[in-house]
Amino acid sequence: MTIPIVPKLLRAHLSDLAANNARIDGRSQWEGRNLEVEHSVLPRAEGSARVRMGDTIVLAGVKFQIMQPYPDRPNQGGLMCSADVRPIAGRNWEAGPPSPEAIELGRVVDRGIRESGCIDVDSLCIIPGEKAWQVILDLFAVSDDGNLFDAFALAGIAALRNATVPAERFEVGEDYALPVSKTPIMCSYHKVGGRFVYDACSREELGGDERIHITLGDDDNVHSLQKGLKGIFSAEEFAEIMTNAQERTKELRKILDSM
Amino acid sequence: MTIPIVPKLLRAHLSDLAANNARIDGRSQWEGRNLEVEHSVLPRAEGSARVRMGDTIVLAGVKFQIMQPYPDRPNQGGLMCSADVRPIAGRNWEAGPPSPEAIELGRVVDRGIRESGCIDVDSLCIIPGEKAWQVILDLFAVSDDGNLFDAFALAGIAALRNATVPAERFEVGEDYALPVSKTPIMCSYHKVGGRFVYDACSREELGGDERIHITLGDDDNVHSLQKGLKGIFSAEEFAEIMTNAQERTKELRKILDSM
Amino acid sequence: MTIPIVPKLLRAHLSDLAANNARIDGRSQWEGRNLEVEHSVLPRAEGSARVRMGDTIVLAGVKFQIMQPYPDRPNQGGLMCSADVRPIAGRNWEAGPPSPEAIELGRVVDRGIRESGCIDVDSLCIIPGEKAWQVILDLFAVSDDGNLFDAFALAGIAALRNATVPAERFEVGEDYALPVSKTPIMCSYHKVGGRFVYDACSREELGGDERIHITLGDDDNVHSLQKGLKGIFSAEEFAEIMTNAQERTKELRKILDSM
Amino acid sequence: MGGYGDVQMIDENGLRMDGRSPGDIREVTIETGVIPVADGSCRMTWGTNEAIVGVYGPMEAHPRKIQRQDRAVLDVAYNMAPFSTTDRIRPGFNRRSREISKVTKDALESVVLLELYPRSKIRVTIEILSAEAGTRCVGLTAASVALADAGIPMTDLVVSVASGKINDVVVCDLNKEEDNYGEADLPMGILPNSGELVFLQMDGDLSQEEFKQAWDYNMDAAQVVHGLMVEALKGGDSQ
Amino acid sequence: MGGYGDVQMIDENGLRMDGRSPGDIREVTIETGVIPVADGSCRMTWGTNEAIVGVYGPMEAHPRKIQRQDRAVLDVAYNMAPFSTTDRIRPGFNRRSREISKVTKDALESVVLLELYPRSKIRVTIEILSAEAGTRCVGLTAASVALADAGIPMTDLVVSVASGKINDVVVCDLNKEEDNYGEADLPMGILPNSGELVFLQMDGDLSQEEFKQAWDYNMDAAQVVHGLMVEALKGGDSQ
Amino acid sequence: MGGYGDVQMIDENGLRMDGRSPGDIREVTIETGVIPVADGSCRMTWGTNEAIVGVYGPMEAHPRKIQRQDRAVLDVAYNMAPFSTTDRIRPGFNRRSREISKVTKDALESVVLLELYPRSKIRVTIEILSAEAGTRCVGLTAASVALADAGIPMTDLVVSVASGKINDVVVCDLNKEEDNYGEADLPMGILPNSGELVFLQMDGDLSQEEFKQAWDYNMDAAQVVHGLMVEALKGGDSQ
Repeated sequence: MTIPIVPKLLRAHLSDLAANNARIDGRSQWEGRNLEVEHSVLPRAEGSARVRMGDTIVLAGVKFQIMQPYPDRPNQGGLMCSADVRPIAGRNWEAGPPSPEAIELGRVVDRGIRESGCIDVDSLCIIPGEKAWQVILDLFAVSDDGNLFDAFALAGIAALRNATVPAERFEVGEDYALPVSKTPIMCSYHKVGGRFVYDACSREELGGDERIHITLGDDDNVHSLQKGLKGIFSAEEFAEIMTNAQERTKELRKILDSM
Repeated sequence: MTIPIVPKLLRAHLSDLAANNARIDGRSQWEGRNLEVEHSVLPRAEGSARVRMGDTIVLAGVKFQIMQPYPDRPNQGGLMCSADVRPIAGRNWEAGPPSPEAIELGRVVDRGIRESGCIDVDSLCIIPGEKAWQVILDLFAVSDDGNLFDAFALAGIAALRNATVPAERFEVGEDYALPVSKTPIMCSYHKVGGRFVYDACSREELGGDERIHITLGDDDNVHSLQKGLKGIFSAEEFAEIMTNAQERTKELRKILDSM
Repeated sequence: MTIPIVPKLLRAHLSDLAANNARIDGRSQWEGRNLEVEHSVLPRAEGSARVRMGDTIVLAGVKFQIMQPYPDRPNQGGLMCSADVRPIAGRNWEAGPPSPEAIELGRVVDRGIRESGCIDVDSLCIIPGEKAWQVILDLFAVSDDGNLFDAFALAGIAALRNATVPAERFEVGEDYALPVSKTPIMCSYHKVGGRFVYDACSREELGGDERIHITLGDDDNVHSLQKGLKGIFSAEEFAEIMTNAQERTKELRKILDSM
Repeated sequence: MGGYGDVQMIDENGLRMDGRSPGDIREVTIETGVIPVADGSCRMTWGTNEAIVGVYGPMEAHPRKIQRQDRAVLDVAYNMAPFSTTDRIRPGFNRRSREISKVTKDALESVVLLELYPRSKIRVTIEILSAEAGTRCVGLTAASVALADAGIPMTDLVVSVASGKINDVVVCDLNKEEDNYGEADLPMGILPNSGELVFLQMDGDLSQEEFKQAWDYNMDAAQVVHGLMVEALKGGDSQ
Repeated sequence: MGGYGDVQMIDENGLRMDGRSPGDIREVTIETGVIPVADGSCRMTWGTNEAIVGVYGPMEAHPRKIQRQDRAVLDVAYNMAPFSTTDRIRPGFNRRSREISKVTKDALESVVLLELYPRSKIRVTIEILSAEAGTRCVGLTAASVALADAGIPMTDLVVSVASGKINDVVVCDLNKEEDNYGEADLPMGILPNSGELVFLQMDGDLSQEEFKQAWDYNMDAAQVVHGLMVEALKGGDSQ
Repeated sequence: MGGYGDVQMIDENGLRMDGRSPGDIREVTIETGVIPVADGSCRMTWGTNEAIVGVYGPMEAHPRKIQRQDRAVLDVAYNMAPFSTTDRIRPGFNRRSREISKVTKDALESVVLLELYPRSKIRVTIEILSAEAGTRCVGLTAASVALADAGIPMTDLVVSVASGKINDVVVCDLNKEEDNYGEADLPMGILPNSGELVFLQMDGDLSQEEFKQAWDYNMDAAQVVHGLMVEALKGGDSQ
């Protein structure tokens, strides 16, 4: 992606706001934007979800392929997670091979889902050593107004929970719901005006410093962490974020469970 | 390819000529350039042709490979058509991955030949489900003075009609002539100075607007159409071109048949 | 790699030195830099060597893979030689796809080793038509102060002579030393200040003209030659170089044999 | 085209498998302003096809070597999302998408008043989220709506429709099965006010008479879709 | 993380297979000035890991479009040599290496005084010659030594260490077997003087209590390694 | 080189399978002006080899960063057409072609008076249409004719010939079978007026005596081919 030059005025403005415990769009420090989650939005996908957080909109689609298990893991299928941010999502995203930013985005979201063990890869085996399901989760950004990380992660797990294994089409049995045993949730924090805030919008990202991404599981277990961008943070700052993430992930998990 | 800046003077000159029903190289509106077609010009190809239209020169070579048929079409071989315009052919063509212009060129020529059904892909089967012939038609530009489309298409069908299936070399029987049941012919028209002309030369391409490519079969059936470049045309203009293409394709087919 | 602009002053200085039969670092015309060769320097490689010639430092590592022999050579394994010069080795080397300079470097070193027949590819067969060893020699530049060619070639043959075939790990028998029946040695000459010198340093390369690379085998047989860069040389110049190479390769072979 | 084999797709009453008459098009819905961060956008469904288009610009054209002194450059990309088809599509370079991007660009350049914005760039990104035959037409049509939504001046909207042939019968707006087993496909890009064309492709096998019939179907369908486009741009979404 | 299965990696005395206690790190050696043609360099071994880092610059940043008016740009590449692992690594593009390059760059930019060198470039190349779990930590630590060796001003050195979990026990500095069968990995990049962080990743499964233990192990280990770094930079090599 | 096995390629009279004596070259034809739109061109057949070369320039060198203040840059590409060999060649990147392009460029730069055209570019494209051993020699020789045809000043033409060894006998100008089963190949690029060299490669196994014989064959053959080149450039095509 194009890295825009950060206007000094924006940074100064964000600092002033932070000094008054305020944010550029009127939210409080730990407040997220309006959230909408929808299921089954993509007719050709075996599972799908659409997440809107403020003006950030993303889609997630699940497809299945039949793969040959790796020789050393004859009873296991696979999970592949691919995140593509194409130029439609914002004026700074450009066509071409994936930028370091896009690669990091995809890998961080992938790890949060994969490491939680929410998909039991042993359950994806069809015929040991011969055939297994490969689950492919494709994340697609429609509109990037900041914090694509959390939107992708939420849409991703929602789409997996929505997915049907297309066994009939592949002539290997009857269709069934993909078993998803856990619900990992990512929360991202961005340092803006010298303090961390939850769910930064794009102007906060533009005038901010480092980001921290935390994925927690059903029992508050940590599944994935990532610090991105230039910046230094203290153990105390991190502890405060982690505490907030424990609350926030529970709220978001409830929203998914209620669907 | 490099897109040259179009000199306004050239456009004005072409408009003046058109107003007087004249063309920059003295031809009339529907007149093609001098045409030469030769067979068997490439010693390592199983079929080949060389076409010269004025100062535009192209080669076509046919090679064969053995492929495994696709599971859903166990009795079919394949036809692949690849058009490469390398820097040898003109100062505006550059090395590197194929430009959008080169991709369009290859695909339009490919469709004209493929959609005519001139190669019966069922006849390419050797052992159902196991072995079939893949016919590879490679088009190569030697000198680009305009209208590579028609030159490629003509060289392509001529090379196919000239091809021998190398069954002996692959140890699957005796060599035989590749069956080519139809003779699709492409005619291309370029809007120059406000009106369409047949077989534009490179200066007409440079100072012209949109192009239309028409591929007709033995019974005047339409097999492929393509409008290229910026420009607007009317139903009446198209009807006039289509009428001309019906005449011209018959003449060109006769030339091939007489060889 | 970035091609630095050659300062005219450097060329003039090198000419003056040559006129006085001197070199920029005090060596005589046919004198090489201090040489160190070490074995078994890479813990994860099956054979390895480190060569230091003055401030030029390179590594060579040997790995093995199991391949299926080519249908027309069912009793043969393979040898692959890959030379990568990454940006760590000097400020003019850049990341990205291999430059023409890096490609030439790898191919010239590869030919010298391959063409000597020092690795008997028939001895690499495990099960005829099914399994054979592929020997992969990776050359890696740590510090480029000139003449990577000779350093790579020497490290390469030293690493091969140091290699153990990891048959146990691949469960196809017991480990054994890779048989290396010959010891090809490359000597490179660079025209600097109008005359050829042996083992040019980077400043001599920068201000010099053409290079000649000669690989000789145990009986002075010629296995590989390459002239690189712009420049013209005479039969007499070449004869002088060839004579020197016959002496020098013997000295270097002795060093390897004494290890 | 796939060639037809023995699949019967027109019933004894002359109706198609989805109940349409030969000249009917599938259901079309159009929505604008669907990408909050874009300067203009459009979501269009057409049968089970779904396309979204985002328009950014006019904005600075960089690197400078792509700038044109006398007009804006139009950057058009057509892409199919990985989950848009039954078999997943691998992201990356694709000759088909490159060609469709080029002919779509050629069509849009014919109507956008590029000379109003010298040295700038207008970027149009077409994403197919769900594909069911005719995606290039849906993409081009939606792109012209998104450009209008962005306030970019054009001489006319572009309406793109394809007719084709199944079981030797010419029909309008092929659906997926018809496209798989059909014998020809004729997509056109039509200026609804003048009936002129900015886009034309065709492959398959059509006699001169069949070709004329397919052409006429496209012309008529363009008027229908044009009505929906105007309505969507006026205010409320059109369905 | 690989998940643990039945592999027992802690004995009845609480010791690990290589004899270490849970909080112990492997042997570390540090050497500077190992690349004669570079402006700064470092060779670091850590267990069977071996990394070399070369620093070039500050030098002219070209092409000009990458220049920044107010600071130097830092170009960081992490790469694994083909012979660095049991199975040879094919050279070329690799998403894992790209991500590690990016987070390493993010960490180093947090300490290098880039604003002292406007319009210039500093290039840091990290090459893993031998890999045995924890290469990103070794690479980042060695890079900060190489930058110091090149005389580039920094607010502090960066020490990177990873702790993890095996057989439900939190341990410091996983070796290869522990990494293969372990249940979590928490690499951190620590400023030894302030205890602040510039780098943090984690994957696997750690309870909040386990996470705290792993964090503390890393903090303690950072002090140990920092001592060796200072010694290596002062003069004689450290081992 | 392929190594010889049991294939006997020299008969009892010392003649080769195609009837040539050891020092003979295959039939050569040269034609200029074969690409109407190019500034200079050459078509050369040599046995069953066929190469065409197109020269464009001197022309503007862009982007500007490739310009040299004191001379022209020479852009040389060698490529084998897909239909030039028994098994079709897939288009695209190829290390062999890149290396041949580079050494051909190095050879031509040694004779072209580049300093006459500062800041400009001369582009030389060599296409092998039919390959039968020795294509790099045919390409380099034809390129020097095409440059002369374009009127680019050179200090001398370049003639390139390869000798080799089959069945332990040194022979000139290997054909395809000889190349497949031969034991060595020595291509040289010779300035016919001075006998100096601008191009030299070799692979295989030659004793010092064999090497001397191969060298001499190349020198003699270069004079023969040079005669044909001069004739072709003078006027009528040479065959």
